[in-house]
Amino acid sequence: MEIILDVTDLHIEFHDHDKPETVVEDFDLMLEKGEIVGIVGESGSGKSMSALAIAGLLKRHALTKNGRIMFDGHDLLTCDRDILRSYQGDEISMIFQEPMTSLNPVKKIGWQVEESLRIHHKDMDKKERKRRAIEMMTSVGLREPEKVYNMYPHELSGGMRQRIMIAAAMIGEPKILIADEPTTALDVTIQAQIVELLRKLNKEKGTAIIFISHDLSLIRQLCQRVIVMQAGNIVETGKVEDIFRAPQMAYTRKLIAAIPQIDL
Amino acid sequence: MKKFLSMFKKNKATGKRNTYLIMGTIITGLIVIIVLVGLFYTPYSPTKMDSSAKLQGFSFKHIMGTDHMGRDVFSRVVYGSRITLAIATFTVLIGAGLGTIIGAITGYFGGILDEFTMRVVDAMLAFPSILLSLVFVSLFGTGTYQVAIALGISFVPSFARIVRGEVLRCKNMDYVEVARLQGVSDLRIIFVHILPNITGVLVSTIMIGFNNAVLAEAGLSFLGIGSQPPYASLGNMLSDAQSYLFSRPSYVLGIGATIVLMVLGFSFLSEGMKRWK
Amino acid sequence: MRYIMKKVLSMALTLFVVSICVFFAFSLIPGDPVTRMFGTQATPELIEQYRQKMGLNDPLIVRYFRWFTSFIQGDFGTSYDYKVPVAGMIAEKIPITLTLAIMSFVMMVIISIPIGIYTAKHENGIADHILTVINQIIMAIPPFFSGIIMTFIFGIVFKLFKPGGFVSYTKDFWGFIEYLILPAVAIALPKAAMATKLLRGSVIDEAAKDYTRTAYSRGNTTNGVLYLHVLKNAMIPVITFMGMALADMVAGSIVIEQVFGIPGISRILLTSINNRDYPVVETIIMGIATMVLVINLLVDIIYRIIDPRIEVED
Amino acid sequence: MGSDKVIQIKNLNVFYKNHKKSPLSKDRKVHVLKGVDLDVYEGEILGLAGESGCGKSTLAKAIVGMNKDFTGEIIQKYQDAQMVFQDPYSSLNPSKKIGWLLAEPLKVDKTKKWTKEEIDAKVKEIIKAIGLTENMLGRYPDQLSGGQRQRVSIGVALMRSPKVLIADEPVSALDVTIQAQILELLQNLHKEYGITILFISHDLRVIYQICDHVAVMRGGIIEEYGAPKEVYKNPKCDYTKELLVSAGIK
Repeated sequence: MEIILDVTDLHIEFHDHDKPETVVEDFDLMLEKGEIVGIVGESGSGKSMSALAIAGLLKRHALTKNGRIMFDGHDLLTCDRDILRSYQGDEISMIFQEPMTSLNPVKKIGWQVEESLRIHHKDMDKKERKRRAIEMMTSVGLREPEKVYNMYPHELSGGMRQRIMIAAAMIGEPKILIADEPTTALDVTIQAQIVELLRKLNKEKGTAIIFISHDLSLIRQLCQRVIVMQAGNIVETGKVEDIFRAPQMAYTRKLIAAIPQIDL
Repeated sequence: MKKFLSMFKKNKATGKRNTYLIMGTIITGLIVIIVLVGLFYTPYSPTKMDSSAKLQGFSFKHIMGTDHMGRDVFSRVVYGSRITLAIATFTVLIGAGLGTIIGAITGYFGGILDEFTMRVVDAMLAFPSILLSLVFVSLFGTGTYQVAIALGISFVPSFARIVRGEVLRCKNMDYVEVARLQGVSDLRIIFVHILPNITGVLVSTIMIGFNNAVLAEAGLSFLGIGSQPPYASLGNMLSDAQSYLFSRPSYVLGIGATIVLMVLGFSFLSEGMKRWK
Repeated sequence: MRYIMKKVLSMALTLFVVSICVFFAFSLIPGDPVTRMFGTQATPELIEQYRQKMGLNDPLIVRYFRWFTSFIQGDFGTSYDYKVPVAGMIAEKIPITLTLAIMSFVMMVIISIPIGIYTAKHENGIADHILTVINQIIMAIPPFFSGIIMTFIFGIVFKLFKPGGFVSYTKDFWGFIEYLILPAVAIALPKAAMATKLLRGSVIDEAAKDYTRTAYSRGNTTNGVLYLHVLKNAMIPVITFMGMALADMVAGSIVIEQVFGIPGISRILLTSINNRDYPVVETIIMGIATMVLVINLLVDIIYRIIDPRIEVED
Repeated sequence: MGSDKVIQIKNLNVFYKNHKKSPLSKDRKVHVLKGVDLDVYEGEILGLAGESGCGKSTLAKAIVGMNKDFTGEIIQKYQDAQMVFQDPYSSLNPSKKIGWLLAEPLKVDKTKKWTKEEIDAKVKEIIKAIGLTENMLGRYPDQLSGGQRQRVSIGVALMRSPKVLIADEPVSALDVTIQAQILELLQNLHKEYGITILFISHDLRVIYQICDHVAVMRGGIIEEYGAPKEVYKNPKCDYTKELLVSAGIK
């Protein structure tokens, strides 16, 4: 298989305080085209930080980053800002935990869905952009996309907003979608729908997904491979089924044990 | 108090000092000390005229020079600062005292009383503060006490609004629900459970209150409203000094700088205290 | 449209309440207006005659409605001191005060928005630190003091304008505007400093919100995020402040008119307050109240345009 | 029957008034609970499952008397139900020390006058029961972790030894491993003090683990009730099925 993203020895350190604080240590990840990889861990495990680093969204001051994030022949950690930006939203997209706050409250939905096209495909005309936006909004399962196009975020429910986020992230048909706890803030039934949607988009468009969650059972439903993190370190990595069947490390066992077992 | 003192130390996490708080304390402290000393001693009597020494510039004898009647400007400034500070203190006491009680009670209980009070408060807040005090002054009269009361009342709405907002924020926290479930009385919830959580905001608001009160008092007395000559307050003196801008420009400086320093001290204190937890 | 109607209605209601407060407050003050008019010459017969004539013996409510109806018809009563209609007294003064306030407002907007954005963008840079300290100091300088200093520097040292040389707009419009520049600066400076501080803080707050991260994730440049996403959100609290500042500037010009010898409404207001010439005071207060409410209405409408969430909350 | 029911809810209806913002707009009433019938038996853990907005928190608030605006009947054997909330960060007063927070329920107790020694003894008993040490008493809430805070919240609720405890999503805001510890604590306290617990959660797995009965709510109505094992095996209504499938249980 083709490797599209290769992260090696990623090391992130914060300098907000007198003492530097290591939040991610020796993080490695090889992402194959079209696969879904899960990163699981509790709060403070460094899973979100790693994801933000890959997406190029960690703020540039008050922290140091070491290692390499190779994508398309460039190291995203050291490359020119313009090169990084040309990938963001076009080749690498991201969706976040809080659909309520991740959309700009004073901009129309359509404007936000189209944003990546406006930035990366400057020659595309307005009509075509709208056509694509409507198409994308339909394929993330929004009914009445024409109507939603002219609405504002506060008029939508949490589940619908997360669909909008996904539509906006997928509109440029990216190679990689990074999903940072995209269902944590949602109800279980909505959560299941979003997971189903991600699986569908992965299949149809061949987008590779990095799925970050604290919920191992959710990872089990969606991912092929999983990386278990604790306190900034990778504890264990491997195929999801292997890890559930025969966890190697004590921490992984503890995580699995924490899921209430149901024997019907 | 312990918390207050601890704010002067370096912040352990960031290694920074609270510069605003330190500067504010120094400036305000200095002014307060000079005013307090002025209760017992000033270099000259603030009302003693000396026709041989009219409109003199800065010198060691008269550090802020003399005015058009040959009075020592520094001594007069010390005296005027006392009046300004006294009125400001009175104003803030009325404003913060009534404002906190009104804001806490309406915010906590809500309902029609709250809606009505807030309509009145909003209407008053929409009015420019100097105009509001002018309205009250025209109702009560133009003396020192009247001005203090007028300013005090015009300060109530802003305190009430801020305290109400804070109380509303705390009221929706689960710990208030917990307290209610345990049968804690409403007054105990307001004063024992909620108020300690808003001291930071309150203290910072009080400092801003001093800042605004000094400005407002100086503005009113500049217009000739408030304490009357010969015991003039700072704004009044500045208005006098303006007439001599041609013959002795430095006359306005000592007085104006005192007002600016006084305001600056309080505004620095308020900035610094915003970091109070 | 329904939103605007609602706001206009609520504004009218507030104005009505304000008029009641003003009227009753001034009616309850001890002191009889007729005695006040004639001073020592007042005889009981004369007083009684005038009381009848002015309708002062009617119940308070009747007097209030008489006053209010004539007020909205543009009849503001007669000055006790000058024995002329109040309307005529203040008509020619209002444009002066209003021009001064609007000039100050424009200056505040022009100064504060670029500096606010710049300091927020370069948060914790050297320029930011210096400008923040300067800001803090400017906020502490009352307009009447900065006005005096400016009179000294530009009027006495550089002789760029003539202190006390006010020309009316009826005679020389540009000369009138020129004379108002320094007073307008004096009023605008502290407000501009406050607006700058508020905008800076607001931009920084908004920039820390989740949606800016989303905007970056789509490949926006820093400027793209700032101008396309953050600014509109950050302006929301600033607009409230600026609306209040405009109202404050009308009132603030009262003091500054004294400093620069501008014959606006301030002189009339102050003499009327000192002389207890209540019809004049009432009229000016009601006038300013109406203006404040109209400004609030405008702010509400601008709000509605910027922030789509408002409709739902109402 | 009857005597072993600690709470009987009969045809409970709750309306929420949408608070009007201006005198010109109309009041809107939202029907949140639509005729709920539910019995809570002495000594059991009853799970109340449902998604956000289904009315499960409203039901809890009506039981403890935080919302008195309802029609129908709530009969309680003991009038002492206490509540534990979801967010361990907002349910402890940040300006008070842990010791003060634990002592407060006794200081304001109207049924009994507690002496200082009695309060001290009870505080020490409870701090031990919730698995914390006495040196925590002098700390402020922000010096504690989320799990420790939730333990303190439970401790505060237990101070007056209530017979009924209502826990509103007590573990949803916590990490999974901490979640497991808090669930264990609740089970232990349940055994040790014999408290009846009404356990509200959106998580069907957690409910399965600790509850004797489960009631599934949706749109202000109880759709299904029974022992978790039975309900999960043979869900009668479609909604329960959908929930089970969504959670990956079926």
